[in-house]
Amino acid sequence: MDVTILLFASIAEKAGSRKLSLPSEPGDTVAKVRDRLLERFPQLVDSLPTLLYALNEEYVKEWEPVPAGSTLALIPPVSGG
Amino acid sequence: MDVTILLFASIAEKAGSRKLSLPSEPGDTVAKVRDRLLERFPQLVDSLPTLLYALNEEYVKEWEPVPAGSTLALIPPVSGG
Amino acid sequence: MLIRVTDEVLRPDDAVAAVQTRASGAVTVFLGVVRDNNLGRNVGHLEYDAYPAMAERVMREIAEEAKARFGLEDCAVLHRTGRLEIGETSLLVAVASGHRAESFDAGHWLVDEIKKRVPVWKKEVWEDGEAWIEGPESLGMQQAPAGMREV
Amino acid sequence: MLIRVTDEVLRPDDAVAAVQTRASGAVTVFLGVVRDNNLGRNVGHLEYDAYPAMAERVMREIAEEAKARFGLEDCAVLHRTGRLEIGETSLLVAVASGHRAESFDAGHWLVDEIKKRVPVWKKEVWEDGEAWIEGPESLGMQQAPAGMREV
Repeated sequence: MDVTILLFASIAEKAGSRKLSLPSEPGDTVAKVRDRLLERFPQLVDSLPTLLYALNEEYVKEWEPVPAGSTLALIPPVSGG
Repeated sequence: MDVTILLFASIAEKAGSRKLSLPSEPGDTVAKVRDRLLERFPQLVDSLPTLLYALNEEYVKEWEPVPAGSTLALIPPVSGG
Repeated sequence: MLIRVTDEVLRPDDAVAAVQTRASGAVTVFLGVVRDNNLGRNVGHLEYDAYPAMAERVMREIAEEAKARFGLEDCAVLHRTGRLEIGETSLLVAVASGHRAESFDAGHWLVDEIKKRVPVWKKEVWEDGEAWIEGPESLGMQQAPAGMREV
Repeated sequence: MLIRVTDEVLRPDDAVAAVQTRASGAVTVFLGVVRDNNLGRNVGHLEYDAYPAMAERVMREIAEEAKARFGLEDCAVLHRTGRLEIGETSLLVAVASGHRAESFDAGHWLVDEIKKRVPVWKKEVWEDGEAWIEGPESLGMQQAPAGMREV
């Protein structure tokens, strides 16, 4: 099963994509999935220092596990309002 | 010339009047006009401690002069909003 | 600067439209509304009396002071008079500014000053009686006793 | 509790109607509006991107927290997405409470939290370019560097 990746705003523009799938691997964490995504989109590396992550619509830390079938969103600094 | 007196809210209800005239007298101050009004409406005496006064639509102190032709309003504690 | 004492219904959309400018990033609107209880009593409705000419004059003074003090784009103050039912809006304040902090601060300050200074009065009407409310925040409550002693 | 991410026009009257109860004496409404300048640049228009499902979830969390923390009657949070012109409302917050102090405090707190936590992003479009804004108040700006070091 895959992990669904959602990209927004500046991240989506840099990647040229808003939604994609990555194959899930045993022991996946947010950081591991993110690193596999970076291999595909190295242009995202500059965005990392301020990036947050949401797993199934909730903020998570980078060491948290990512089960197969989850949706992982990369969240650049928000600027609503 | 007269002084026009305006009464509002609880004061108007107690006096049974919202607007009346009193003859002006030389040397009139807010307090003097107020005291002549009290002779006519002694039921207003309990309201005095918290009463404010407006002369021609501006708050004034009790010692300020009241020229003939002015409008003096008795202002009980406001409760707008 | 929209300043009005009126017996007509007050609508937030109208006040927002009146204050907004192209440089406004934040608009704060405050509605004082008639609630069904006060100090433990069930309120049936309210009746507002006002000294309209002076009320508008004082509302304008307060609005001008707020505009200068908080660097506002614009502000509006409207007060309704007459009989108001539960849920109706008695006071409507709108403040437009560049950023949000000053619009919240100015809105709060405006309502505080209005409650102290504007010659408007409410009567509460209950099932079994009625009473004119003498606002605890009114200038009269805070200053008159001292003023009386000076005379 | 009205919570919505939408590409439709936001109207204060609708938000007020949604939050008001018979026990509400005060309603505070905040509108974040598109202004014609930011950090010295002339803004032509804004484009808002959002993660709608998560944005509504986080807005609801913040609203529930505000309701409990400030003892509110109710509150509403609406955020618009898509292209917004100067003067249009991007964020609409409404708070109903018994008295005014908590409605102003809650309104201000809600907007602060929304700007930190809700996954919505604005792009500024100028005559000669455009840029996604990374909000200085965002959680990401405050916490991510520390979080990165922990990994």
